[in-house]
Amino acid sequence: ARDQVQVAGSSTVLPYASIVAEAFGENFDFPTPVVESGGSSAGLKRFCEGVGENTIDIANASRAIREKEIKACADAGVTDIIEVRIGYDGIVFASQLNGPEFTAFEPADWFKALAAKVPNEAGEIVANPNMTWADVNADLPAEEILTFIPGTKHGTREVFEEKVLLQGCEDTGAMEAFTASGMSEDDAEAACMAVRTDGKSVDIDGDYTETLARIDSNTNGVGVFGLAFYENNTDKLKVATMSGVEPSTETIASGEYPVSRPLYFYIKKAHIGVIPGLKEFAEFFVSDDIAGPDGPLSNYGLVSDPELAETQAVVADEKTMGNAM
Amino acid sequence: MYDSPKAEAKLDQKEIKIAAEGVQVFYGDTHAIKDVNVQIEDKTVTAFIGPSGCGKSTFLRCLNRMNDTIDSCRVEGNIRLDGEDIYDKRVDPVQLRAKVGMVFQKPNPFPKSIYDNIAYGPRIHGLAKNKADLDDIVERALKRGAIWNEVKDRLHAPGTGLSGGQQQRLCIARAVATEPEVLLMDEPCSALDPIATGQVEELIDELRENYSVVIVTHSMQQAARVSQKTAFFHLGNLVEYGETGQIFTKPQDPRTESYITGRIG
Amino acid sequence: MYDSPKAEAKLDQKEIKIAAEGVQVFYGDTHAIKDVNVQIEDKTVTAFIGPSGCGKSTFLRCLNRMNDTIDSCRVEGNIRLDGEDIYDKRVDPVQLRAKVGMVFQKPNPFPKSIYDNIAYGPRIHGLAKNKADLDDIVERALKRGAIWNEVKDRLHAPGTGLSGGQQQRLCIARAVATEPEVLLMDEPCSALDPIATGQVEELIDELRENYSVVIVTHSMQQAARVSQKTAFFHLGNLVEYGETGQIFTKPQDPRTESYITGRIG
Amino acid sequence: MTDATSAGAAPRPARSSSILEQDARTRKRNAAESRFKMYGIAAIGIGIFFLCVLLFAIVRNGIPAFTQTFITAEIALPGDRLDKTGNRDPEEMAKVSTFGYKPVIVDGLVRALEDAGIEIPFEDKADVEKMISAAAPAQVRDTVLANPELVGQTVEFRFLASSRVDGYEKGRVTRGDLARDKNLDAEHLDVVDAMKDAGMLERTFNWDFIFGADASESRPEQAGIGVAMLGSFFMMLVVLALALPIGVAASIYLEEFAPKNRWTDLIEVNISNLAAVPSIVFGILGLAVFIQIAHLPQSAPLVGGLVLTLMTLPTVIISTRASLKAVPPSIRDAALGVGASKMQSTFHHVLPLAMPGILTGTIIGLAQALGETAPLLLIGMVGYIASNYPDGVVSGFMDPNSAMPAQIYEWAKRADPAYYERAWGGIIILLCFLMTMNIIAIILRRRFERRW
Amino acid sequence: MLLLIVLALAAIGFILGRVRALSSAGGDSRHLHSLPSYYGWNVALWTMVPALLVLLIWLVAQPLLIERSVTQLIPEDSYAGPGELSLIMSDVRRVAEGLDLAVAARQMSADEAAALSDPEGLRGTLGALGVALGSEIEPTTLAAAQRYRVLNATGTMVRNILVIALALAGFALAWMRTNADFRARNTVEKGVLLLLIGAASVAILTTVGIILSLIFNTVEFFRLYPARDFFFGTTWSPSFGGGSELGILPLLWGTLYISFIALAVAVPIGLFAAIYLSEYASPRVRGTVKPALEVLAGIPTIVYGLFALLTVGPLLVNVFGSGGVLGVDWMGGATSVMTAGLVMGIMLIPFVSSLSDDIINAVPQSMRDGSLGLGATKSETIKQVVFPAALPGIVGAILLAASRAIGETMIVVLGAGAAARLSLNPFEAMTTVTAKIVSQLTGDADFASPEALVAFALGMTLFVITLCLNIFALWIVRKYREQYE
Ligand SMILES: Nc1ncnc2c1ncn2[C@@H]1O[C@H](COP(=O)(O)OP(=O)(O)OP(=O)(O)O)[C@@H](O)[C@H]1O
Ligand SMILES: Nc1ncnc2c1ncn2[C@@H]1O[C@H](COP(=O)(O)OP(=O)(O)OP(=O)(O)O)[C@@H](O)[C@H]1O
Ligand SMILES: [Mg+2]
Ligand SMILES: [Mg+2]
Repeated sequence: ARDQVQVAGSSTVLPYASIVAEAFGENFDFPTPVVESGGSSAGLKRFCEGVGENTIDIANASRAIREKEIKACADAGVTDIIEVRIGYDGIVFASQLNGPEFTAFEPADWFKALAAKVPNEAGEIVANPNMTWADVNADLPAEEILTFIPGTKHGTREVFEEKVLLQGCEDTGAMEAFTASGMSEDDAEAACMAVRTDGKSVDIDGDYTETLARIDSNTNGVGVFGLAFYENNTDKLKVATMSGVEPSTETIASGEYPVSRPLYFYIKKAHIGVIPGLKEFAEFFVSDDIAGPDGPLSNYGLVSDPELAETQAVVADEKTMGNAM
Repeated sequence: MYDSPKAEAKLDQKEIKIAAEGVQVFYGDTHAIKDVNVQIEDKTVTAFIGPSGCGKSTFLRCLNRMNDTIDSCRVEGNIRLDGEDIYDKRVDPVQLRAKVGMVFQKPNPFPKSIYDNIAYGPRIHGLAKNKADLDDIVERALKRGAIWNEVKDRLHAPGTGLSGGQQQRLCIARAVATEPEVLLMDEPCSALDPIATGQVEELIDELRENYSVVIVTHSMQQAARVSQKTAFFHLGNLVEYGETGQIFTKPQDPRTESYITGRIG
Repeated sequence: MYDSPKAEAKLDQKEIKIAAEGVQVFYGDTHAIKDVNVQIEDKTVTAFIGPSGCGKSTFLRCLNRMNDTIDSCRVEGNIRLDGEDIYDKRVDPVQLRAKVGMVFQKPNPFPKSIYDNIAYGPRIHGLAKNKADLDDIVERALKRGAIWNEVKDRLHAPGTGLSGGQQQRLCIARAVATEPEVLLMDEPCSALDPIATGQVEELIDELRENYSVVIVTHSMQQAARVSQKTAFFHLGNLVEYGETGQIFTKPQDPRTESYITGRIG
Repeated sequence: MTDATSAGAAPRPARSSSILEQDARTRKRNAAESRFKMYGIAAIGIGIFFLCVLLFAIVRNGIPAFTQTFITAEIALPGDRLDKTGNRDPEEMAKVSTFGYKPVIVDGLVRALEDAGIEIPFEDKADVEKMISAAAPAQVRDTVLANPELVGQTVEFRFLASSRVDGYEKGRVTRGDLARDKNLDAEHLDVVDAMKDAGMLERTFNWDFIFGADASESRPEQAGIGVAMLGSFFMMLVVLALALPIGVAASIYLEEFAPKNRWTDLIEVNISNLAAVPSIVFGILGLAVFIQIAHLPQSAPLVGGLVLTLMTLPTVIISTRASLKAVPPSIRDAALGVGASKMQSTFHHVLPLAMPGILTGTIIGLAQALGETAPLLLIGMVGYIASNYPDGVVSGFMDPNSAMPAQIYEWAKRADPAYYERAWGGIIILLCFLMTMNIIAIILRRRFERRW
Repeated sequence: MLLLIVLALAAIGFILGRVRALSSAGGDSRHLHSLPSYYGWNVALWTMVPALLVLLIWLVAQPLLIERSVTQLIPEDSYAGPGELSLIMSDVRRVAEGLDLAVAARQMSADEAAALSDPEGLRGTLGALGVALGSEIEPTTLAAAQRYRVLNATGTMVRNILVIALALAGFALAWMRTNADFRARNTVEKGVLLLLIGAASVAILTTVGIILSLIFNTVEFFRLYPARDFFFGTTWSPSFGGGSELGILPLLWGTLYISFIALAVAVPIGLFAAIYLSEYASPRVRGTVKPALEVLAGIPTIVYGLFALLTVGPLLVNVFGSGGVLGVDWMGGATSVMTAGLVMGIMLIPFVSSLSDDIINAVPQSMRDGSLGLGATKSETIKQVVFPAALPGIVGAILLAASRAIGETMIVVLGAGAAARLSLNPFEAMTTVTAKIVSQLTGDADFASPEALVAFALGMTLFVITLCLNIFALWIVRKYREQYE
C-alpha cells in the first residue's frame, strides 16, 4: 500500500510544490510527498489514467485543465476533481546584465520584432523587414534582434503569444491591417502570433537555464524567463519593464504588470481519505504560512493569489470543479 | 544381419563396427559424397586415401555426425554403429561422439592448460572418480599421445603455446583420453615429425587391439604401414575398398591403379 | 667473407644467399634456437628436418623476420641476405619479406575470393600494370601452385571454402605470385595428397632454377627428393648441415644417424 | 652478385636490389604505413583530448559542491515558545511548526552576533535569517523533539549558511552581484566577514552532499545526492541481475542454437531495432506495462531498473553476439569431437572465450543505463523525491526514489545558481560510480582476454 | 518461507538424484548416461519448476479471486465506479494488513482480531503500528477486511499444501525415473535451452509491448490529424490554440542529418582508434586507453549537451559565423546540426572503438601472418585482410552507434536547437524526431490534443523506419558475411 502523496506535472509548479512538500515532511508525521516533473500534459494524463493506488493523487499544471481533458478524465472514472489555484507565475523579459540597454519594452515592440509578417506603411502585408531593435522602436538600442523565447512545448509560449504578441498586434494596428487584407478573424489572430523563422527568434525547448546560457553567450540576446528564475539570477540578468511596469510579485498581484499566468494543482477527490496525508498536504499548500504573501513560496518568486482565502475554502470543503463553478 | 553377401563372405573373422549404405552427402547443392557403401570392422585400422578434395574428411565426419554442425550439410543413406542407425531420431549425437572420437586435420587445442585439455573429456563423461584418478588418466593419455615427456613439466602451461606438432599430439591424446570405441583421425600425422609419427602409429596399432580406428592420410606408406583395410575415394565416390595389401598391390579399378602408380611420395 | 673455411671449401659453385651466424632465439625465457650457423645457397633447395618442437619453424621465421610479430620473441646473432644484415636498423622488414616469401604450416587463405587471394601480393607490390596483366599473374601463380584446374571456374568463390589441401596449394600459389627471391616453406605439403605434393615438388624444382628455397619437412623422402642441402635440427641446435645425399647416407653426428635410422616413415 | 641472380629471373620486376635502401614504392608504402599509424594515434588523441576537456570542465565546475559553509551559534530554546504546556511531551511539542522555530533561531543568532561583538548594520535585525539556510528551523525542531529536555537551555548548533553566503565564500557571489538581489544584501557580507574572523563561520568538506537527500528549490545548500545514489545503485543491481544473464542467454541461443529461419531473423531484426528505439519510448512502455498493468509502485527503482534493462538488452545482446561469433569454429569442433554436447561446448569453451567482448558490451550498456534520464521521466523518478534513506533492501527497490542522472538533470534546471554547481558535483560522483564499474569490468576482462 | 522449503526440497533432490543415479550404476559413474550431477539437476528442476510455476500463478490469481469475492461484501451504493472500488479495496487491504500486524505485534490476540467488528478506535491503533489510514474505518470496510483475512489465510494454506505436494510429486517422479540409462543431461539441457529461448523472446515481447503502448494513442492522433499531412507535411509548427502543422519530414531530415554527421565523426575516429589499439599499441597502452575511451560513453549526455551549447557552438560560430576566422557567414547561431553532430560523434567514439577493437582482436593471427609473409605492410594487412575479416562485427558496432545517434535527445536539444527545418546547410539549427517526442510528451499542451498525441505517432513512425533500416542492414550483412579461420 502506498503511504505517501504522489504528485506529478508541470515543471513550473515543481519548485513550489517541492518547497511545500519539504516543509510538509518536516512538520507532519506523514512521509514527504513525491513530486515528479514531466510537464502539465504528462501530469494531467497520468492524473486522468484512473482512480486507484497506482495513479497519482495530484496533478500540477501551469494552465487550467481543458474541456477535452476533463472528458478524458471522466471516461477513465476520474470525475470529482478539485481545482486549486495557488498563485501566479510572472513572465519577464531579461537580457545580459552588462549588455545593451534593453530596459523598457512595449508589447508592440515585440510584435514588430518577432512577427513573421507585418503590414508596411502602405498597409500591405510583407515579411518582417526589421533587423535591429532600433528599427522597431527608436528608443531601443540599435542592436540586432535576437530573442530566446519558449518553444512550442511550453505553456509560457501560449501566454507570451496572447499577452505580448497579440496585444502588440492590436496596439500597432496590425490586427486591423490583417483583417483589412481579407483575413478572417481567426487567421488574423494566427498571423499576429506567427513568429518569424529566419533565426532572429530562437525557440528554447529546454529550461530557463538553457535560455540563460544562450543569453550568456550572446550579448545582444533577450530572453523570456519566469520571475522566480530571474530573481535567483540577478547577478547575470537585467530585467526590462513591460508597458512601463517593473515586474515584481506586487505589480503582478495587483495586475499592473500584464504578463503572467495562473498556476494550478488538481486533486483527485476519490483519493482523499484513502491516501494518508493527501488532504493535509493540500490544506498546508494553500495555508497562509506557505502560500501567503510572506510565505516561502512568495519569497521564492510565486505571486501569491489575492483570493487565497477562497482557495482555502475550496480545499477545506473539497469542492469539486463542477460544484465550484 | 547385413544383406551384403559379398561383404559377409570376406569379413569372417572380425565383427563389423560401422556399416554405411548408400551414403550421400550434400553441401547445399554440392554433391560431395556419392552413394558410398562401406563396412568398417572392429579392431581394425581402416585408411581412407584419395586425392585432395575427394571427400575423405566429409565422409569421416559423417561417421560421428560432426557434420551436424555444418548448416548446409545434408546426409542421406544409412550408417549403422553396432547395428544401430546413428542417424536415427532417438540417437543422441553427443553419446555417439563419446563412442566415436575424432582428431582433426588442423590441431585445435582449447585455450586452456595442457592438463585441462586432456582432462576435459574425462570430466564431462565422468570417467574419473577423484583427482588422483584424473591425474592418472591424463598421464596415460599424454603417454599414449607420445607427448608426455615434452610436457610433463608444464602441465599447467597453455596448450596453445605448443608447437604445431606438439599441439596435434595433444589433440590425439585428448581424443584417446575419453576411451572411445572408434577413433576417427583426419590426417593426424600431417603436422608430425617422423619420430612422433612413428609413436602415433604405434599407438594406433595398440588401439587396434581394442578399438576400431579410421584414419585419413595422404601418405600411402602410412596407409600401408598402419592399416589393414584401405578405402580409396575419388571425386566423392568410393572407388575401391579392401584389404590394404590387395589395394596397394593388385588394385581392381583403373583409377586406383593410376593413383597408386602415379604417386611420387 | 665468411670465416668458416670448411663451408667455403664445399660451396664453390653456388653463391650464398643467406648466411646466419650465431643465431640465438628466445621466447621470453625459453631458449628455442641455440647458436645456429648456416649458409643457404642461392638456386638451391635447402631442407630443414628434425623432430617436432626442435625449432625448425622458429628458425625459418627468423629468415624473413616474421618473428617480429611475436612480442616475446627475441633474436640475437647475425643473419645476412646477399651480404646485408637483415636485422639492421635500416632494413625495412616489409621489403625483406617481399624478397623472402613464406608459406605456413596451417593453410591460411584470406577471407576473400580465390582471385583476390592471389592478386593480393602483386597488387600491394605493384607488379601488375593493368587488369589483364594481373589476370595473367593470377593464372600463372595458380598454375604453378598446381591448383588452376580445380579453381579456374570459381575464381571468385571464397578461398576459405576450399578443402584443406586446396587451401594450402592456394597459399603456395599466393606466395609465388609475388615473385620472391627466397621462398620459405613451413611444411607446405603436410596437408596435401601425393599428387598435389608431387606437383608442388615439381614447382619447387622449377623455382630452384631462379630462386633459393628453404623447406621444412617431416618427410625424409621429401627432403631427399627435393633438396640439395639438408640441415638437421635437434633441441634448438643445428646438429648437422650438408649435402642432402651425404646427410642421408653418411651422417656425421650420432644424433642425425639415430634420427635417420630410427625413422619409420 | 645480385645482378647474377636477377639476370636469370624472367618476370622479376624492377625492385631495389638492396634491402638496406628502400625503393620508391616501398618508401611510399612505408609513408602510407606511418600515415595510417598516425591516423590511429590522432584518433586516440582526439578521443583522449575530448575526454580531458570534458573531465576538466566537470571537475572545475563540480569541485566547489563538495565544500559547504557552516555557521556555528548558540541558540537559546525558550520553553514558553517551544513547549507551551510545559509537559515536555514530544507529541504536544510537535504542534509548534518550523514556522514557530524561525523567530527563536533569529533571536538566538542576533544574540550570538552581539555576544561576538559583531555589529548588525541593517535595520530589521530579523534579516539575519537570510544568512542561514531555510533548513535551520527543521534542524532545531528535530533536535528538540528528539531531546525535549533541551528546552529552556542554550544549545550550540551548526547551521548551514544560505546558498548566497556560501556562494560568497566560494567566490561565486560578489558584492556587486547583490545590488539587485532580494535574498541577500551587501551589508550581510560585512557580517559574514566578521563572523569568519570570529570563527563562527567556516567552510568544510560537505559529507551531506555525498550522502544526503535532495532538498527543495529554496535551500540548495542542503541538497545531497546520497539518496539518488542509492536509487541508481538499486537500479543498477536490477539491470545487472537481469540484463547480463538475459542478454547473454539470448545471444547464446541466437548464435549457437537457433536454427536459421524466419523466427530467428525476426528476433535478430527486432533486437537491432530495439537498440534504435529512443529511450523515452521505453519509458512509455514501462509506464504502461509495469505500473498500469503489473501495478508495481510508481517512482520505484525496481521499475526503473526493469525499464533500463529492456533498454540495455539490445546493447548487451549485440556485443555478446559479435564476440561469440568471433570464437573460431575449430574450438567448437574440438569440444564436440571429444563428446561434449553443444550446450557443454558452449558453456565450457565458447562462452569463456567470448567473455571480454561480453564484458565490454555490458560496461557500455550499464554506462548507458546509469546515465539515462528520459525513460525515468515517465515512470516518475524525476522531480523532487526526497524520501529519506531506504531502510532495507526491499524498500530500496520499492520506495520512491530518484536516480543520479535524474537528480543531476533536475538540479541543472533549477533556478538558483548554487544548484548548477551541485549538478556538476553530481556528475563527478556519477563518473566515480562509472569508473568503479569500469575498473571491475576491466579486471574481469583482463582475466579472460587472450589471443589464440 | 514456502520458497525456502521448495528450494530445500530441490537441494535434497539434487543430492538424492545424484546418489540414486550413482547407486543404479553400481557406484561407477562411467556406466551412467550422463554425469551424476545432471541427474541431481534433473530431480532438482522437476521439484522446483512446476511447484514454482504454480506458486507464481497462484500469487497472481489469489488476490484477484479474493478481491472478487470480497467485493461482494461492499454495498453497491458506496462506490461510483471501478476506480473507487479499487480505492476501497486498497483500504480493505490496508486494514487487513494492519490487523495482521497488530496480531504480530501482540497488540491483539488472533481471536480478538478475528472477532473484531467495531471499527471504533481502530484507526488509532493501526496508526500507532505505522499503518496510516486516510479516514475512519467504515463497518463495511472492516467486515470486508475480516473476510479478506479469512480468505487469504485459507488461500495461503491451500497454496502451501499444493505447492509442496507438487514439489514432492515432481521430486518423486524424477527420482523414480533416475537410473543409469535415463538421459538426464538431455533433459536438463532441454530445460536450459527453453530458458535460452525464453531470454531471446524477451526482445519480441518488448517490441510487442512497445507497439501496444504506442498504438492506441497513435490511432487517436490520426483520428484528430490527417495522416497525409503528417507524413508528407514539410512544416512543423505546433501551436496551443489548434491549427498546428505537424509534418514529420523536417524532423526526419534533421534526424538523418545529425546522425550522419555524428557517424561521420565517430566511425573514422572510432575505427582508427580500434585499429591502433588492437594492432599497434602495446598491451599497456591498450589497457589504459581503451577504458579511458569507454569513459566517454559514460559521461551523462547532459554534459555533452552543455559542452555543445557552451563550448563547441560558440567555437563553430567563431570559425564559420559572420566575422569568423574563415570570413564566411554560414552560421547564425551557436546551435546547429554541426554542433550537435560533432558532439554526438565524440560521445559515440567508444561505441565504435571498443566493440571493433574486441572484434579485430579476435581475427586469427594466422591471417595476419599470411599477409605479412607476402611482404605486406601492417597497414596493408589491416586494410585488406584483417578489416574485411572483421567487417560483419564492425558493421554491428556501427549500427549500434547509429542507433544511439537516432535515440539521443539531450545533445540535440542543447546542441541543435528546437527548430524543425528542412535545409541543407549543416550550420543551421534543426531538430530530430526523438527530441520532439520528448518535448511534446513533457510539454504543457492539452494531453488529448494532436500536439501531445503526435509524440506517439512520431515514436511509431521512427520505430517502423528503423525497423526497415534494420531489415535492410541485416540483408546487407548476410550478403557480405564470410566465415574465416
Ligand atoms: N563446409 C563446406 N561447404 C561447402 N563445401 C565444402 C565444405 N567442406 C568441404 N566442401 C567441399 O566438399 C568437397 C570434399 O571436401 P573434403 O574436405 O571432404 O575433402 P578431403 O578429401 O578431406 O580433402 P583434403 O585431403 O584436402 O582434406 C570439396 O570439394 C570441398 O570443396
Ligand atoms: N609463440 C611461442 N611462444 C613460446 N614458445 C614457443 C612459441 N612458438 C614456439 N615455441 C616453442 O619453441 C620451440 C620450437 O618451436 P617450433 O614451432 O619452432 O618447432 P618446430 O620444429 O617447428 O615443430 P613442428 O615440427 O611441430 O612444427 C618449441 O618448444 C615450442 O614450444
Ligand atoms: Mg580433409
Ligand atoms: Mg613447425
